[in-house]
Amino acid sequence: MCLSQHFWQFLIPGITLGCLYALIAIGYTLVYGVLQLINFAHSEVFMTGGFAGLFLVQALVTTGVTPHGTESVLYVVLGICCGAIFGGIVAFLLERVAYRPLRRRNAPRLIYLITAIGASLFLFNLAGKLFGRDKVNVPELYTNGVVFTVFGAQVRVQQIIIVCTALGMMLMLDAVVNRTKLGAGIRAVAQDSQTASLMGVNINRVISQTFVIGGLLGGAAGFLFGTYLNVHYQMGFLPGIKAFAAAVLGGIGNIRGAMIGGLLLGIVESLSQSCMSSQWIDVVAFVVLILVLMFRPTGILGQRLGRAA
Amino acid sequence: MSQVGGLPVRVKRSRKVDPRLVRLFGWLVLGALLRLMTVTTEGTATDHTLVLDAAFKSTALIWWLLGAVAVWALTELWRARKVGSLVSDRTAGARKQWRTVSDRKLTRQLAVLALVLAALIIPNLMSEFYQRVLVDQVAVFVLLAVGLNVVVGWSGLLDLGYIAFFAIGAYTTAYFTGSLPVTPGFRLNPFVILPIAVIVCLIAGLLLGAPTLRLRGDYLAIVTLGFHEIVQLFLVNKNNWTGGNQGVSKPIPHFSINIFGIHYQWTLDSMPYWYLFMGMLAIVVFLFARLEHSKVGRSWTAIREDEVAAAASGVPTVKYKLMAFSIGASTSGLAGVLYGSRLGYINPASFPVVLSITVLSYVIFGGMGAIIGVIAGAALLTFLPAVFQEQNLVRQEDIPMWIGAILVVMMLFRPQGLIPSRRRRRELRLAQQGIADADAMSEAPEGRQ
Amino acid sequence: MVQHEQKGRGLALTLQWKRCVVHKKTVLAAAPVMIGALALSSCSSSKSKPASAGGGGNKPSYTIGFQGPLTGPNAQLGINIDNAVKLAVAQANAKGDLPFTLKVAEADDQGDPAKGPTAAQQLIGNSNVMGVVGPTFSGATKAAQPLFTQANLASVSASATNSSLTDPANGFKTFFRIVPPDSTQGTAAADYMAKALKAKSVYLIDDKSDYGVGLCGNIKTQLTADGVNVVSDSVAAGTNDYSAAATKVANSGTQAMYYCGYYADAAPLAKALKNTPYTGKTLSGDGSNDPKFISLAGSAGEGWQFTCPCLSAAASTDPTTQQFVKDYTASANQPPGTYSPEGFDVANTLITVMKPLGTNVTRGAVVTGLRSVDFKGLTKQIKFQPNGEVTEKSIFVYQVKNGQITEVGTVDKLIAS
Amino acid sequence: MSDTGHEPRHAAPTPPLLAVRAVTLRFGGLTSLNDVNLTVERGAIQAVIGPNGAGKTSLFNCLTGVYTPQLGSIEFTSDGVTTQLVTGTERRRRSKKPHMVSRIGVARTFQNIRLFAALSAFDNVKIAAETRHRTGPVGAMLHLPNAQANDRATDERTEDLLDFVGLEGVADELASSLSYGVQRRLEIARALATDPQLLLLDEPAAGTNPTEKRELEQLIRRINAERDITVLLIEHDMRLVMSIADRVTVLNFGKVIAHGRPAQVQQDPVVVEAYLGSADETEAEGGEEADRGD
Repeated sequence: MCLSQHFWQFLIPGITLGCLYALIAIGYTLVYGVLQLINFAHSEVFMTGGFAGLFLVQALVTTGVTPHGTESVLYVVLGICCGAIFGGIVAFLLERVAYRPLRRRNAPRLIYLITAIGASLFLFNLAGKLFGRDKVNVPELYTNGVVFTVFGAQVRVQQIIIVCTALGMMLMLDAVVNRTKLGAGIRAVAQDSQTASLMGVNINRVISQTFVIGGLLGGAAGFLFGTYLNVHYQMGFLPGIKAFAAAVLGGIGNIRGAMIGGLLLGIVESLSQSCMSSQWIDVVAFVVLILVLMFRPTGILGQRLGRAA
Repeated sequence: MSQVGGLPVRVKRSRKVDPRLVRLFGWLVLGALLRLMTVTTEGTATDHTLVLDAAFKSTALIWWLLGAVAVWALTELWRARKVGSLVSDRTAGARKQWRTVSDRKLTRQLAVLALVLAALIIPNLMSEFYQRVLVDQVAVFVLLAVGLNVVVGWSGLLDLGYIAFFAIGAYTTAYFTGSLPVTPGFRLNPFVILPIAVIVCLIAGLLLGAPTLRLRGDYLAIVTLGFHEIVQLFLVNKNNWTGGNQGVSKPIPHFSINIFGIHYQWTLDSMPYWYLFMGMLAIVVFLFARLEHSKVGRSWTAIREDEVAAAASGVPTVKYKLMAFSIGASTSGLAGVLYGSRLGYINPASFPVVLSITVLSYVIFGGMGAIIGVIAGAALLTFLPAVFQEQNLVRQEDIPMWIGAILVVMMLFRPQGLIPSRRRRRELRLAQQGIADADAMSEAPEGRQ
Repeated sequence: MVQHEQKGRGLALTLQWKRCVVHKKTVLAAAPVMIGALALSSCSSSKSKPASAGGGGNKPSYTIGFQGPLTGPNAQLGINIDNAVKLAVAQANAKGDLPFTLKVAEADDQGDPAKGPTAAQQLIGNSNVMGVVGPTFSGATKAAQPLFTQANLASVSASATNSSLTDPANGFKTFFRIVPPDSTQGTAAADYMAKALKAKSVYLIDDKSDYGVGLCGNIKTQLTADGVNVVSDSVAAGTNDYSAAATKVANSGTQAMYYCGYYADAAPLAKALKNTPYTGKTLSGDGSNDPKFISLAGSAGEGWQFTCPCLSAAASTDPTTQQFVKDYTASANQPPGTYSPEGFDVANTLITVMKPLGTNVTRGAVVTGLRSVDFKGLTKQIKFQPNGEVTEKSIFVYQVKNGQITEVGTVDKLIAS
Repeated sequence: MSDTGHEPRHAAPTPPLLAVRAVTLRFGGLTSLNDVNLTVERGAIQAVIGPNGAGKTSLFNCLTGVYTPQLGSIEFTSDGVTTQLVTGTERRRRSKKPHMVSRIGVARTFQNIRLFAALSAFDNVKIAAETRHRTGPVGAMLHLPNAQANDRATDERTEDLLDFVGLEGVADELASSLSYGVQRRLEIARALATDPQLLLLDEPAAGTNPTEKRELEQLIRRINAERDITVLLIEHDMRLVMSIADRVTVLNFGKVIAHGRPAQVQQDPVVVEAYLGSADETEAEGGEEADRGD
């Protein structure tokens, strides 16, 4: 009953949020695919993207003036690119500095996880120290007007930008993974890294590339998230966990699964708000996670990056 | 398979840069990073370059960089002269001797005795502030770390919701002492609540672990993290049960003894609580040490080293993992009772998610798997920040950052920790050679299709 | 000022270290590094005796303590008060008519109840501390106050507004505060919405914090008494996405929305509300009454109103207050924020109580003195009821206009007009 | 179990100790075992041979609950009690968990030795030996008399087993520091410690030298004769197989292509063809992976 009343009004923010979750979830799923590792520090990649994009647009946009037209488009594109680039850089460094030495040492997975958690703790607290611990508002880059309404629910410019960008990036990624040599390498390593290395695949390079791709998407998502809500040094934590839940929901290691899982989780989360008090919203993701683990641990689409559907 | 086969073989020879230069660059970056980390100002939401300016436009940066160069030069010299191997050759005899001495039962017993005496006597000489730090921080976290060691160090699982059980223990105390908005209608002495909290946390641990541990061990990390969030939300949102963010509605009473004509009441004073904590710690350590060298401890080792072989040898792997997880949880609950009663006032903010990671870092820092190392690690890492606080040396809020850095550095350079257990060190070395596993994170050895 | 004190302390520490060589030896026998660190502090145990005067010529030296968050996510509120305390002490010392020299000792509790007792102990352990400004937050106050009471050390808060703090059942015998409790603000805010804004229905959102829940609870009680329809919701502080909550507000069709929480969450809520067709009044409490609300919310913050038991120094026309703004800005490098004037008043109240005691200031005497103090501060006439509550309780209303927080007036006057 | 008295070696009416019926195991599109039938009589020494990738280790993994086959049934009968190792419906099948399989009396060794490398030889065996006891964490922590007694009994049994396989001298050495042949024997001792009725040996002679091979052959015979344990082994070394096995089953591409007495099987043209047709007869280096097939 609760769902019927304002269904569309909750669905649209849900889709928006779901797209962002999907972008982050891809980062988790890619790394999990090739390394069988939950990259806890991915949430910090996301956070970095948010800050990088923020600083760029802060430098570009004069305070108090909302740009419009092509100017807006330019700023949004630049912000996304900047977020993506810095996300990619952090992901790359993370792999280089923290994970590669461990891999060389053939460290147990426990050690990887602890390193990832330590790196995450370090990064977000460093960001807090550098940029302050208050939420920061991303300057308005466009007039966030209503574009059209669906069954009484308003759809705004911002939501359209986020959904379109996210979908575009996901389509691109899908093409890259399934059609290019780079994607073939990733899939090969995901399937069986030993065999892949025997076949002449440079495992280290593929892993680096995987991290960077995940970082690009995560960083871009960070910026989009910043324009939608806020930028904050701890902004990565909850979306990070939720995105991981989304990746498991879709089938960890499966890219399309991560997309679907993210979208689904965003929608479920938003819709459940119409039925219950907002205070319990963060529980939804975890309940979904535990239910999936209990009843269908392989997720909706099944696991394994290499075994494409 | 076909994708792999279809890939072209590309062997690219990378241009070699002198590794010494690479290392110099690394040291310089590290120096700059350390400079950034030690800046005493903090950024604000409006001025994003404040800290960068403070860090990089001051002369201190030069000292840090010079320091980095000096360290680099020393290490290069060390490498060139092969001082490392020389030293290790020279000291081989002494080290062996030390090992035989330190391995002797008498030596170990003496060391433990010395530690116990030190723990009993030295706090009496300290100021009240440090006594309070010892009880509120050191004792609590040492107890927590010893419990987490069972999960992380012995069974090789990662529990990031450990503090959730701590909260459950503390709130159980609050409930049974009638300090919450909902009361049981009777009031119990915290001593009576100790076993209750242990059982409550044991059951909570079983309920959480059972669906998760049937699957991969590494999911446990994220599920426990989620569990912590749920517990936290529950404490915050269920105002009419828990008091929400306002915390307990009445102070939690202190411990007291009132049997056989003996009356004793613990108060705000620190020392009596210190002895109580040390007593509890002694009991827990004694029991856990026995556990380690029992069938249960050996089974955990077997699971850690090779889960498939352990299962094939008849070790019920899921059961033992679950056992470790719930024993850890109940220790956390036990600590929660002591903590709640000691502080008198608790609210959900006392149990943040980051605290679980902090306790984890104590375990890692001290040496996973070795009780004595874990105790030392937790004691050191809780005591030092208090000293820093008192002397205004480090900004309090930077401490999580340092803890993160310590975690990464330890994992990269000394994963076995400060005072590692011999077995653990061996495992990590063997894992390096690709022989053993050293954790229980892999897929459960059953039900694969 | 603070740095000087640190240096002095460091010196005392090294001296003490030499004095306890005996301990040092026993410690070395016990070997481990950990114990070494323990010993370091054991030697510092007797370090702060009043005799170790130092800086103040032949005058004795006393210290006013400050407890509150100086670091961490809630630091700004603590810093606002701390700066004011430092300013008050500097001015009092500069005047030269004090029979003693004053210092400030800071104890950072990060606004965290778990750290409250340790911070309090830090001040209690310093036997020079005769009175404490703070704790800043109610939770930390609850955790720390038993210790202050035991030490018979007065703690006067400039900002802890939780109603239950002055409940005699708690036994917080040395606790005072110069801000009225949430119940006063809640009642006033409710009356303002019902009578001045003439709202028929009000949407209340609390942030699940100690402060927010208490405030909204009081507002709800009074609104119901005033015959106003109330819809309640809760969104935990730190939530990122307020769009669903905003949607619910818009759907409710209420004429006013009151947010009980801090600016860090009020701002995103404001932004989210702006994206909905909501047209009602938007209000919040003292926790959101901060310039940072405007910088965070941007244009979405325009028109928001705040109720606050606090005096906004910047908006005041009183010459003493304007002088305070000038001095504060000069010494702290930032304009005074929320509760800065109150912090200034608390410090001056303590100084007023201590001054007639001359060179025989004791903690007990300060507590006794506070019970009978009658002092004209910046914000109000300061006089305490027996339970530690201040007698004068006026609630101000502020509004965001053209990106500035401006004073609208006191609730009483606004209702009357 | 071993002291329940002698049963006749081939009692006709009693069901076989192990019966594998029409077992099919697939990984994705790859069929690892295809309609495999196999029976093992109590007291026998039986061998499974076949070229690399034929599905031998997969068969062992199905028997011990590591893999769940999609079709077929596996029954284990001891003391007149029959246990289904694979249960469930067509769609949702479950196999007995590895430790349960071990408990009902099936022990195994691994193709690529899987010892607890950082533990002593003694502890390696002890861990398996004490799984039969019911000591829980409480008993262990409090040193309850029952737990103490169990511990002493286990120590004795462990020493006994180390003596039996001839490793009494290396009890305190680290498993990883032992030579290959010794590790093999230690693994067998660990398997024996679970008190099995059926012992599955996965290429026990791989990587051992001729002397060790001879000792191994004797050990297997002694296990069979003295301890009354049925042995099913995978082996590449034909000489060893021919000399100790009563029956031989030949697998190729997941199918049973021959079954019978060693001499019979050796002559079978299908078998000869399978072996000659397969690319290499050398030992597999890839370990289990080679058989898993993906």
